[in-house]
Amino acid sequence: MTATLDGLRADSDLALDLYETMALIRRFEEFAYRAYEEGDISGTVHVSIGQEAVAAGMIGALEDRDKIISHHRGHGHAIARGVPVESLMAELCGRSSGSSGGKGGSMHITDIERGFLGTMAVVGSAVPIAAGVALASKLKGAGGVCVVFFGDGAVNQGVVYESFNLAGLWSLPVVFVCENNSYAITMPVAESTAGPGVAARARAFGIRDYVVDGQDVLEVYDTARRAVEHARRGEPSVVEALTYRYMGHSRGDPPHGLYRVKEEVEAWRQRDPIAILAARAGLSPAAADEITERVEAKVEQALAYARGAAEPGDPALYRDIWG
Amino acid sequence: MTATLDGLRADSDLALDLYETMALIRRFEEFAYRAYEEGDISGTVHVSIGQEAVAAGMIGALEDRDKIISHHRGHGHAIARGVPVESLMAELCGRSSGSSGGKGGSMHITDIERGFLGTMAVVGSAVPIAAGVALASKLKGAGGVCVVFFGDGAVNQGVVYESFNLAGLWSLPVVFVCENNSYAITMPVAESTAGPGVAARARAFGIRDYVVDGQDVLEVYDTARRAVEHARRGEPSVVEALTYRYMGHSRGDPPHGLYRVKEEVEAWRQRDPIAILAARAGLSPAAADEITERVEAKVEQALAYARGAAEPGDPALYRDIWG
Amino acid sequence: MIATGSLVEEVTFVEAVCAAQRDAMAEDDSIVLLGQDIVAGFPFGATKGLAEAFGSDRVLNTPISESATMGCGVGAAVAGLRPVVEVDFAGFLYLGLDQLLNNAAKMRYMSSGQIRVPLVVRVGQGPLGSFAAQHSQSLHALLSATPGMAVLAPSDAQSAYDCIRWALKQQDPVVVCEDLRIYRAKGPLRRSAAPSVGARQARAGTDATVLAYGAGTGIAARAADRLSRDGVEVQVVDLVSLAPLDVSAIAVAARSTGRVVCLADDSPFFGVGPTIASIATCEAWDVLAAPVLTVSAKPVPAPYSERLEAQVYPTEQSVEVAVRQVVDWVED
Amino acid sequence: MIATGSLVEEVTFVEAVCAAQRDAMAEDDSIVLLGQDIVAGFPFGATKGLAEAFGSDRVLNTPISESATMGCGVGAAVAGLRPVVEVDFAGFLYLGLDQLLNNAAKMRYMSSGQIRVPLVVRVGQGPLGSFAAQHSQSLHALLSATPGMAVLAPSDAQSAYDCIRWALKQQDPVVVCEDLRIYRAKGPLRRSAAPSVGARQARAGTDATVLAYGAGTGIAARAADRLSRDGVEVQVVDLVSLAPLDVSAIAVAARSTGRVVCLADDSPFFGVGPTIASIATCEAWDVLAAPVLTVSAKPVPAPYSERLEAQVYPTEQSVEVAVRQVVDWVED
Ligand SMILES: Cc1ncc(C[n+]2csc(CCOP(=O)(O)OP(=O)(O)O)c2C)c(N)n1
Ligand SMILES: Cc1ncc(C[n+]2csc(CCOP(=O)(O)OP(=O)(O)O)c2C)c(N)n1
Ligand SMILES: [Mg+2]
Ligand SMILES: [Mg+2]
Repeated sequence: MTATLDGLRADSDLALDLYETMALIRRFEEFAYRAYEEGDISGTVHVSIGQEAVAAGMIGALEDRDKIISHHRGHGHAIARGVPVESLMAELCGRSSGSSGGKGGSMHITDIERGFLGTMAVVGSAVPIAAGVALASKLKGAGGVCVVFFGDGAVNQGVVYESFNLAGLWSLPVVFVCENNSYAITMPVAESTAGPGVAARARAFGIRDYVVDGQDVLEVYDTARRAVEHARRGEPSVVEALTYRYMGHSRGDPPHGLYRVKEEVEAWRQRDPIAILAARAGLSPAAADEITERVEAKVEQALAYARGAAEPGDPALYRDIWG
Repeated sequence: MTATLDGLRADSDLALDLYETMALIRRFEEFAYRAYEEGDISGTVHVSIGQEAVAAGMIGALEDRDKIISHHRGHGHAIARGVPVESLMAELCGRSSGSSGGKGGSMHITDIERGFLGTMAVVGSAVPIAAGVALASKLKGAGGVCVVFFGDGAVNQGVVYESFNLAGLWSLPVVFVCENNSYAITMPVAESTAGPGVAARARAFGIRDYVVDGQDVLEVYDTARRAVEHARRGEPSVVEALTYRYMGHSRGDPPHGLYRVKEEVEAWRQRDPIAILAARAGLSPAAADEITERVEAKVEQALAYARGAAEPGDPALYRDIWG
Repeated sequence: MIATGSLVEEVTFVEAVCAAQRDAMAEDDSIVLLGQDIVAGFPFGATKGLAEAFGSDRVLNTPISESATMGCGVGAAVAGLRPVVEVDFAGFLYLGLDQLLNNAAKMRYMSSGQIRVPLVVRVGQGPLGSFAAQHSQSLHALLSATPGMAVLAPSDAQSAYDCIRWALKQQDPVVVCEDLRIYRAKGPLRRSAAPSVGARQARAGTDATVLAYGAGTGIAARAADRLSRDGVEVQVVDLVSLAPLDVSAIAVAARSTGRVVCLADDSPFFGVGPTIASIATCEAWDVLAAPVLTVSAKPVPAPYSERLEAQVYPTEQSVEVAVRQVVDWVED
Repeated sequence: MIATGSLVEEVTFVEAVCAAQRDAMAEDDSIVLLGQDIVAGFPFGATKGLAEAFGSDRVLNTPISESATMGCGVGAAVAGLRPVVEVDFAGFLYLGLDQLLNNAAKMRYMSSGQIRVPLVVRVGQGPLGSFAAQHSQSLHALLSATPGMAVLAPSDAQSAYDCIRWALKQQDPVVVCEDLRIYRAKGPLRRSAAPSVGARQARAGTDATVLAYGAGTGIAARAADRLSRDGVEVQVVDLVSLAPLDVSAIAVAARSTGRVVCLADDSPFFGVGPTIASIATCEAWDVLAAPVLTVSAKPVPAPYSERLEAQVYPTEQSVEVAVRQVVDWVED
């Protein structure tokens, strides 16, 4: 647990694990995107292609007793936590065997057994819930940490600062992860966020802050370990991971043209987290290919499974409301 | 306009003005408190006795075109802006000739002619309104600044930071004045506010910050001038004025005993803003007495007027709702 | 632990609220309280002495951050505590509605039952007397319109105690609407650990039915006493629970007299009254001898002036007038 | 400037929303728009091209700060602008309710008329199709229950245009509830600078009356067409304005047939339906041939599953069933 970043780079089991997680997220979302276009998925989907290192690195550093809450762009977090891609894809397809029984969809993924407490679609709204989960952990002496993911757009919701303040006041075991993918829909960070950014803001609310290259999964993992360790001791923090979404904001949106140029997207694609890890960890092309094929098969199978699964029956409409 | 603080101290007209304003606020609230106890005023009253220098100094530095918004503890701000004590007392007594026609009361004072846009009783809720008023001023090129007052308790309402962010992003002509009187009802600042405080928080949101001794009216005035001048040029700021309320939170609450000790109150009373100004500006006892008598007569007359004034007639119930 | 069951005490509504929390906390370690100034028991005494009794881990003063406080309550509930979030005036509750209505009320459904949110929210409702528009609001209807929550409106000390004890045994969110006007009203209290909270007949009568809740129950009962002097016997039903609504209790009560008045505290437009009235009308249609009338507050923001405010809310007189109207109704 | 008055175009609802803002902005310099991604016209095109036409001082992209954005709208309105705040989904509106309901709706009253708040809020309502519980809500009732605001629910492109033009001429807050389901529905549009927005008869009929608003008007009209094939002629009244409610229009419509169905989009408990139904019942009591029925949404959080969601909201069929019920009603 005290390995240095260099030590981590030399840990090939870790690298293989993280690689597989990222590859699985990537393939899952590529398939999901296509499945949306083909009409298997309704509503909307927000994919995190390009951001996989944040999910894999942060969640890779957690223990079983830890909890996770996420937001509208949450497939990657669920997959990194081990939510089976079958039940995830089934959820996106609105099936009763989906992770939320088909009643949540892409924006509301829950897997209580894995400590994946849900994804909230109202921007910023998950953040205070994490403070509450951490409060429960603290008062029960359970030792668990709660990690909550949100975007750069969420950093202008006031409740985020109210939550930082509570975390600081009460020394809550919580890590607030800002996935700064440079845009909130069409709004670049500079047009939405005054001042030096969320990390400096966190400091002003009395909690720790980390800024990390979100395309380097080992760096994310390393930071996550430290942040989580501190949180477990009652020192909450913000981790700001600098990253980028390759695709449009949600299904159907153009990846570039309206609010950013193609060149910018291309430049970020040069810093692809999956390729970076392969290079840094010295993964052989053969090993990489083997993983890619394996996860592709998994996702294909998940989609086939989801397509064949049953939709919720009528009684589900009135189930699980109250009492 | 470019006088130094020392220069200000030598300006006896200014000192007399500020002295009279503070004395008038003090007497008004002493009378109001008693009038509440005697049943002339219903609901509740929050007095700012001990905090007069913040109102007098900040508002003394404003021009006619500037606007003010305040909160539940707002009598002092209204008086400093020149709202006649008759109409203010009449409002507290629920009279139709009160500044809000008897429909607002102590917590909802408005005097549109004097740019006193209202006091909001929901903690923190006035703050974004000030940003909006400043936006209007900016877009209309009117040159006016908006000043909003709130307490140390309000600095944990998220909307305050959303507002700082808007002010910073859009370079709004607004000054956010935090009247840090050390407590929010029973909560000392240290138990409600993590980190270094609202001034540091403001910096993290990209706006200027000032911390000022709220018991020294000339220091407040001097800071106000600078903050307002910057705001007029599109550089918003927070001014945190360190002060103290001598009385309980609202009518009936004990001044000490439950959450603070008598000695603390006494120590602050040694730093009384009215006495400090008299000393610093070398005001003669005779001059001070003359002012005290004058404002006392004014307030007495205001109360007599309010007692005799008419309550709103039935049609007022349905007036001014919509359309 | 305090003996429950047998002893009858005379307490105020707010003392009953405090006692309910105290008794429940003594029984259930997972209950924690979150709110402003609750360690000191400010402003109304609803938590007086609880910090001393249960320690500062279980009675948490919060900053003035209604939104995060509510969200923190949601998260703590999700993770196995039973938080009680106190909101002193309904007007402040707007700040917590995203957390309450988007999250607490929907997480169980959106997760197909994986998540449960045993959150209790106590919120002061209605006027306190010249507190003006922002501090004098009744939000029962908007809360009750949201599927996924129970909404209770106790009418006296006993009912307040029972509602809170009951709420603290549920697995899903419960909002207890505490009418500020009756906070100081005294009544008998018998403490029971497992009370039920259904609609109940507060007064028997055969000439007309008044359907009420919260402070309205007492108003209706007093109006009924006045009417009784003139020989008009009014049944008063205290609904207690607005969500879920006991439709069959409304039906039985409405059908038993065929003349019905619904009493509510909020606007006649989209307030509580019309829903109760519609249900009563449909359920008793064939036996109704008069249209179901609703007595509501005037649709105005609450004015500060005592004189004006006195005209806003239903009174014994306005209930009496409405009852006479349905009793004297003659179909042409 | 675009010619108004004569030309009839065929546009979608959301194009009409955009056109109304464009035409109003061209006439009135004080109108500014505030909202997320509105410079790009995201997500629905309601502001497409307006930043290009009027500049970035009048079309302001906001951060995701619903509360401060609404408060900023309030302040700007108080200080002489006419802000339009866009909220894409009703579920996000909770975040702005303190500003909207505590401040915008009450400041005029609390100041006895010194303050006016000509704020227009445009909010997407209802389901968009498998957007799940947080994104599929209808908050008309809670908005309309608050004195101090007008609440409009346009039913088609023309009505959307008229409502927004009208709203931008008022001196007090107006919320325009835009039904997301009909955003892409096309209809004729005749641009008029000074439209009125009262209740209107959308279809004539003598056998029964359906009272509807928003997307419900179209549903009711289609149900009426189906019923007409069987010889049942249904009058459809589009209420358009939920606050203020046109009580006399409801009375006239209800009395003209004596058989009434109210169509609403939200919960049968404390949603819009019961208020309309209560008014219709009381106003038409002596001529009612059947109880006034309400067709509402199912009282459930919106499920993601298409299959389940299809069962939640009123349809032509459910309206048809209710109309047949009142038409065939026999008193015993
Ligand atoms: C309170 C709220 N306002 C607006 C939206 C609409 N919306 C959905 S995602 C999004 C952008 C979020 O940006 P960011 O937080 O950076 O996350 P990203 O989408 O980039 O992952 C917006 C505005 C919402 N869901 N909730
Ligand atoms: C949103 C909200 N929550 C709670 C309250 C109740 N309340 C009224 S004043 C107050 C304390 C405010 O403290 P501070 O901001 O420091 O101002 P001060 O009273 O010290 O002047 C509280 C909690 C309120 N009015 N609004
Ligand atoms: Mg982003
Ligand atoms: Mg204070």
